[in-house]
Amino acid sequence: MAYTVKTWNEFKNYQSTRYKDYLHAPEGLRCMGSTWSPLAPLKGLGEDILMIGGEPHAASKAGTFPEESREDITAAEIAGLGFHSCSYLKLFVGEVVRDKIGITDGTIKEGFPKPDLIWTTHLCSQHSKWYQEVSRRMGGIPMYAIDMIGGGNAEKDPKIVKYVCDQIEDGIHWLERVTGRDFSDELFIKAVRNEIKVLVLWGNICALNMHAPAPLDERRLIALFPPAVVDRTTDESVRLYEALLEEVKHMVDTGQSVAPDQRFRIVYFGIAHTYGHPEMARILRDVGAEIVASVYTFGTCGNFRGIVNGKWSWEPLDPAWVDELDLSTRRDAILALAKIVLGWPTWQGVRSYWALEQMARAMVAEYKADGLLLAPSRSCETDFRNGYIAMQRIFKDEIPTVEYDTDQVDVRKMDLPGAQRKTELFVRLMEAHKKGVQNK
Amino acid sequence: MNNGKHLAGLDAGHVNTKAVIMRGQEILGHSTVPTGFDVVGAAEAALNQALDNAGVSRGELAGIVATGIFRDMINVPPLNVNSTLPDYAADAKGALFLNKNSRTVIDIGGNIHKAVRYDQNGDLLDVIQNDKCADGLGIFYTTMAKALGVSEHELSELALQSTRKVSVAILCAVSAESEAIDLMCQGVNIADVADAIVRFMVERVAAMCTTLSLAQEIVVTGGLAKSKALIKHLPGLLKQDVSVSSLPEYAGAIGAVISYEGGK
Amino acid sequence: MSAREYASMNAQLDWTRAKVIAAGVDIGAVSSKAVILLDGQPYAVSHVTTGTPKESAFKAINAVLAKTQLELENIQYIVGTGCGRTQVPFARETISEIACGAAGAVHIWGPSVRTVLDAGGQSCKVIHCTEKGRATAFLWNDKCAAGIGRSMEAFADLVKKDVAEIGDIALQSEQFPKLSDFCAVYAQSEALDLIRSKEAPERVIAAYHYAMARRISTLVARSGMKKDFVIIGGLAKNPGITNWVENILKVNRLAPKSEWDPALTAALGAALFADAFYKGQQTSVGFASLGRRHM
Amino acid sequence: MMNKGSDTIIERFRSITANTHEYARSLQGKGQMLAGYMCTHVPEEILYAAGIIPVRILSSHVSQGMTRSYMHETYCSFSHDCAYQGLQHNYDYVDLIVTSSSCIHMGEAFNVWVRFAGFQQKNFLIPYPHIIETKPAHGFMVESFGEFKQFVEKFAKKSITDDDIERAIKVYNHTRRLLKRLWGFLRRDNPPITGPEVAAVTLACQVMDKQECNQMLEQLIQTLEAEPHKAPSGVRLMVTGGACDDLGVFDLIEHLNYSASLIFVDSCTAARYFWFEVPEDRPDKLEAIAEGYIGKIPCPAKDNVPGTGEKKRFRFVQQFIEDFKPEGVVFLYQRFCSPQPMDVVALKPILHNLGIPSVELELDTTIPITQFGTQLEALIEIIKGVHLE
Repeated sequence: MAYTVKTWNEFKNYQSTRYKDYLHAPEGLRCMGSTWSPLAPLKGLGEDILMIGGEPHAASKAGTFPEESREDITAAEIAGLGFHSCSYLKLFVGEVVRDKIGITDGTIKEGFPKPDLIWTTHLCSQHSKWYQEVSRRMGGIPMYAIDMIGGGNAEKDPKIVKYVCDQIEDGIHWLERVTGRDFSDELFIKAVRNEIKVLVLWGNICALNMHAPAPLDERRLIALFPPAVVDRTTDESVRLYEALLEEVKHMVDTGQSVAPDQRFRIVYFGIAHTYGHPEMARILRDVGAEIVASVYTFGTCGNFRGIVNGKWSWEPLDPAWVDELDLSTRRDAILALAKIVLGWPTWQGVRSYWALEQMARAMVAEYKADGLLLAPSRSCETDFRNGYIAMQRIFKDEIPTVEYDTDQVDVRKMDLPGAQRKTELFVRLMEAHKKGVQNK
Repeated sequence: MNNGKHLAGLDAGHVNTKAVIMRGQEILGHSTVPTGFDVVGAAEAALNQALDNAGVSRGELAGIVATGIFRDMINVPPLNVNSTLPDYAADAKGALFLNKNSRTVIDIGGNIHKAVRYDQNGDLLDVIQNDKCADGLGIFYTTMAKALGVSEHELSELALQSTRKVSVAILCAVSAESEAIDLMCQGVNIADVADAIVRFMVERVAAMCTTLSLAQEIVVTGGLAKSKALIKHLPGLLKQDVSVSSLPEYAGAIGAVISYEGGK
Repeated sequence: MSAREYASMNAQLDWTRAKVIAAGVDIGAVSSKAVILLDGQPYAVSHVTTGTPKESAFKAINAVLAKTQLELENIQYIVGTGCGRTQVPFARETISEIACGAAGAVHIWGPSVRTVLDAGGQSCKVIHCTEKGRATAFLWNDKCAAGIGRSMEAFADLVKKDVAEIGDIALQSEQFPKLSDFCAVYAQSEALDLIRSKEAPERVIAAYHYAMARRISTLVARSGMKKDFVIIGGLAKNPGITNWVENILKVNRLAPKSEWDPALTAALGAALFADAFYKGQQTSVGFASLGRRHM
Repeated sequence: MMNKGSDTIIERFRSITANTHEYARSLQGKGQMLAGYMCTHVPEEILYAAGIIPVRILSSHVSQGMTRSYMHETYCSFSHDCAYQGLQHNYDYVDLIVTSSSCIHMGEAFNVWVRFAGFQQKNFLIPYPHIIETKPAHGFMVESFGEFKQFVEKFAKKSITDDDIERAIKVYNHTRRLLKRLWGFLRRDNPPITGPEVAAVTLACQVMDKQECNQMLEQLIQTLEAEPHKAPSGVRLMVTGGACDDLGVFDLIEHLNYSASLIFVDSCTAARYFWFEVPEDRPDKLEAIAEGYIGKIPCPAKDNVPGTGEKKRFRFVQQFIEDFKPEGVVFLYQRFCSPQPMDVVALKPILHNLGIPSVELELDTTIPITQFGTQLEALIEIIKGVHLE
């Protein structure tokens, strides 16, 4: 009997509310940028901060308005953007070009509200160019991009941590200059603790999937992590995830799952796409194969132990540790924030293939996987494409592994026929492997 | 196996539908028909032609097994297919039948190519299929033969006569075609263009294969296995010997027959 | 795109009376064309399938000569264009198919033409031009959008239809599934997969045409659409493509002229240049400014 | 025109680009240690100070498919081709391979070398800022270069003194000044050297021992100063874009049916390689190097001025247009490159306002000579205003 998550609607509303506020609030400071950034500094500017994030917005737009999204991407290409550029980027710029924006509550607003400022990060080669283009098209919105360097174990490399801290510190001065507001350390520090708390809580929720049956599947994980991505600095987001953690713990204690039939446990590397292509999710579900762990849903806005004496661990961090963190000064808070953000798994593999390989190895072992599914996204330059082909080489002899092309939101680049064929193969391989193991 | 019985194997592929008629180990007849939209009609036609070719009447058939990408579509009356099996499984069984010592089959078809490793029973051990940009190699081969104004066989013969190594972009059929035409427009010798076309294809296939640990012996099947020029390059790229099975395009259909009633 | 071969001539004209006999030869990736002008008046044309460029150049010019009493040496000036233009041994000069396409289009459709879509066998170009037929800007297809014209032939073979009729079949369906409009290989692969999901043939053919038309339309829009708009090149004869391009771009192209096969436009442009070059040579003015490098 | 003194020197440079392996091995023969590098953000001075000659990894332009099972097909052909050089063991003679974190695609090529081509034990990735116009970036670079220096010292079993670095800085600055002077010739109406020749020389410099390179450059520049000018130049074309070590593209520009002259190349294999200097005689050498490299024309993957989001590279491009007076611009970049198109879209309006027509050429492993030729000739026809009557 499949379990139904109770807190579900609250999660959906949280995201819609944030976007509605950005679109319609009469007052407030509108901030745009990758929510794959340290967000708390924005909150130091006041309690009227309205945010629209790049990746989660593009992803949810594609989920809510598939046809519109196709038009957005085409509009961006007509406007001259590269045919091979990031499709999140193109969808977003396409909305700016068409000057209309659609959000998760199913509404489309004519007129894309200009942000007062852009606060973002730079990780892959086009990450901050995204907002340079948006800024240019909107007539020169002031923007500040933080260079996240990337590289495995970055949060434990003092020079990288210092570099990011210095940038955040300069960024705070810039925020004060560009908004003419005074920066409140009190609000900032509170936001930092919330931000870290949510990231740690999400890590704990994901880690519960180590149990058999795994309480959550990829589809539910995708539905449940937006608040953490959209705005993880609020008291409400902390409350949501505390409640969810309790609920999922209860599921584990009572042996329940949203998808109880788990003959095959799959570890997934790639940006979510099966929810957009139910036909493929079905191929897996029909044989009781479920994605129980994925670097995308776990690692985009969740933190884990990371590299401990040379080996990656997906063990979660203790939420109590967050409450004990000493955040008495602004610099303390910046330091804690920089470390947690640099620790995001989805950043480890950018410019450090070995970290990506370690994460996959650890995930396969810790989640007792029967198969490894690699789904590089054709227009993504981070952990959702880099190194995947090499990974297939490396893992194929160790565990049933298939790789097929997807794209985060550009359906034209998703290899649907091939993906279906290969998903069928994947199932046969896992069956053959199980038989082989039993025969031995 | 299935001692005296007359059995038919149908392999309904993206581009062609293949049929074989067998009795025991003996291949009595075979036939290929372009698939097109009327998948069932093509299967019917292929089956009947193969029966004629074998001198066997429909009534004498003890059973039909279907494989290929469209296998489920032809699993309908009037064909009364007894059972179906996936293409890669059929390729393995067929390749093993055609070469008892084979443990890997590289199948290069009209729209997709794949490599399958299997055990002494022809049971699946590992498999890999082409990436998206490498789709449609077989169709590309036909198109290029047309563009060069030669038959597919002649394209292969031309390539074998090439004396100068020229290159085309390797990514996909679209780029390769565009650059092959560009070479023609530069006045490059047509044989060298043909060789570049063939090298592009075999490089893509070989690259895919190296992801798999290939077990000897390696058999090449599928329509493109008939291109001598293409096969010529394969051992060098894989750094392994390969052999082309007899009736390479029928490996799948034969494999289907072999697996009749679980291959008993 | 139709690879059918033909040649024709205008019996009203008499070349023995002509002061200037000029010709243009367009060696395209899929088909080669020749146009002969008598004092600027269209006299004879030919349209043949391209093999190797050199052969095709002779094939095209011989086809057109065969229609007339002309000998090659009677032609005073020949300009080559198209991707095989450097392989035309008897051409005095070459001009890019961009300039020729613009010049030819304005000659056929008149000075109101501003945007020319040249949808050929191997490449698609969008050309912007002045009322005098001077190209002012152009956009060449990106690599992933190459070969759309030829892919139509391959696709027709796959679905066992005649390439000449396939465009009309495409227009028989209002509703059809969306295929990848990013690249011909993806679209082809997805189209084949539609067969598995038992889509009706005409819907699959419609879907393929729509995808290719959308890809082409993106290029046109990217280059900036200015009216009047015309479509030349082989695909201009595929109603499935042209109707959808018009529909997607929300613009009506100027209707094809019954007397001109749109595939001949660049060859005509080349012939017009040949005519002008010859006259310029006589009056020793005009094209000195071109700064040609003769090696 | 033939057998001019300059031609023989240029030939020498060209032969080095054509036979980089032969040249590099000859250095090794003289007991030189060699380091292959994959990105122009590698502070070569530090290697050079340790007596190691940095040799830029170049591609071979022979199409091949084998890298498709090591790297995703959506990485640019340059990165695939460079990865292939490793897999083919064409560079097995280099003592180590170095790159700095920059463009994701080349990073993948580097990873292939490290994982699959035998460089697991002899490689170094220099963490390098991806937004270089900040104070924090400077500090980070100093630390990062310091770690690189330690690695090099350990690897070469030789401590690097400040004097060693200062010497290297001066040698490299000298190369940069000479190259600037060489490109300066192309500002003239009918220069004594052609753009493709300058591009070839510049590429050669990236694989050469800078001392030898400097001597040859000095000779070349002297002879050119003395030489009669070449044939009147044609339409002035400037190239801007990404890595391109295929000189065939540049030669093509000067072998069209119309006479055209390549007068500038803004790319990391040309101007962006040397268009900066490292401050000399500073007390802290690493700080000096960091300052110098921050002054580079930014790679589009690293170009974002915090606070405004300005692209600093555009200032340079506009300056080059002013100085070298191109009549047309060729956007030349690798297919699948992500940062370049994001700049092209923003540069086009700037060119439009200057009334300079442009064309976009997508680079792949091989050059479609006819298609590129047609587009370039069409561009020239547009510049020349070719039309009837």
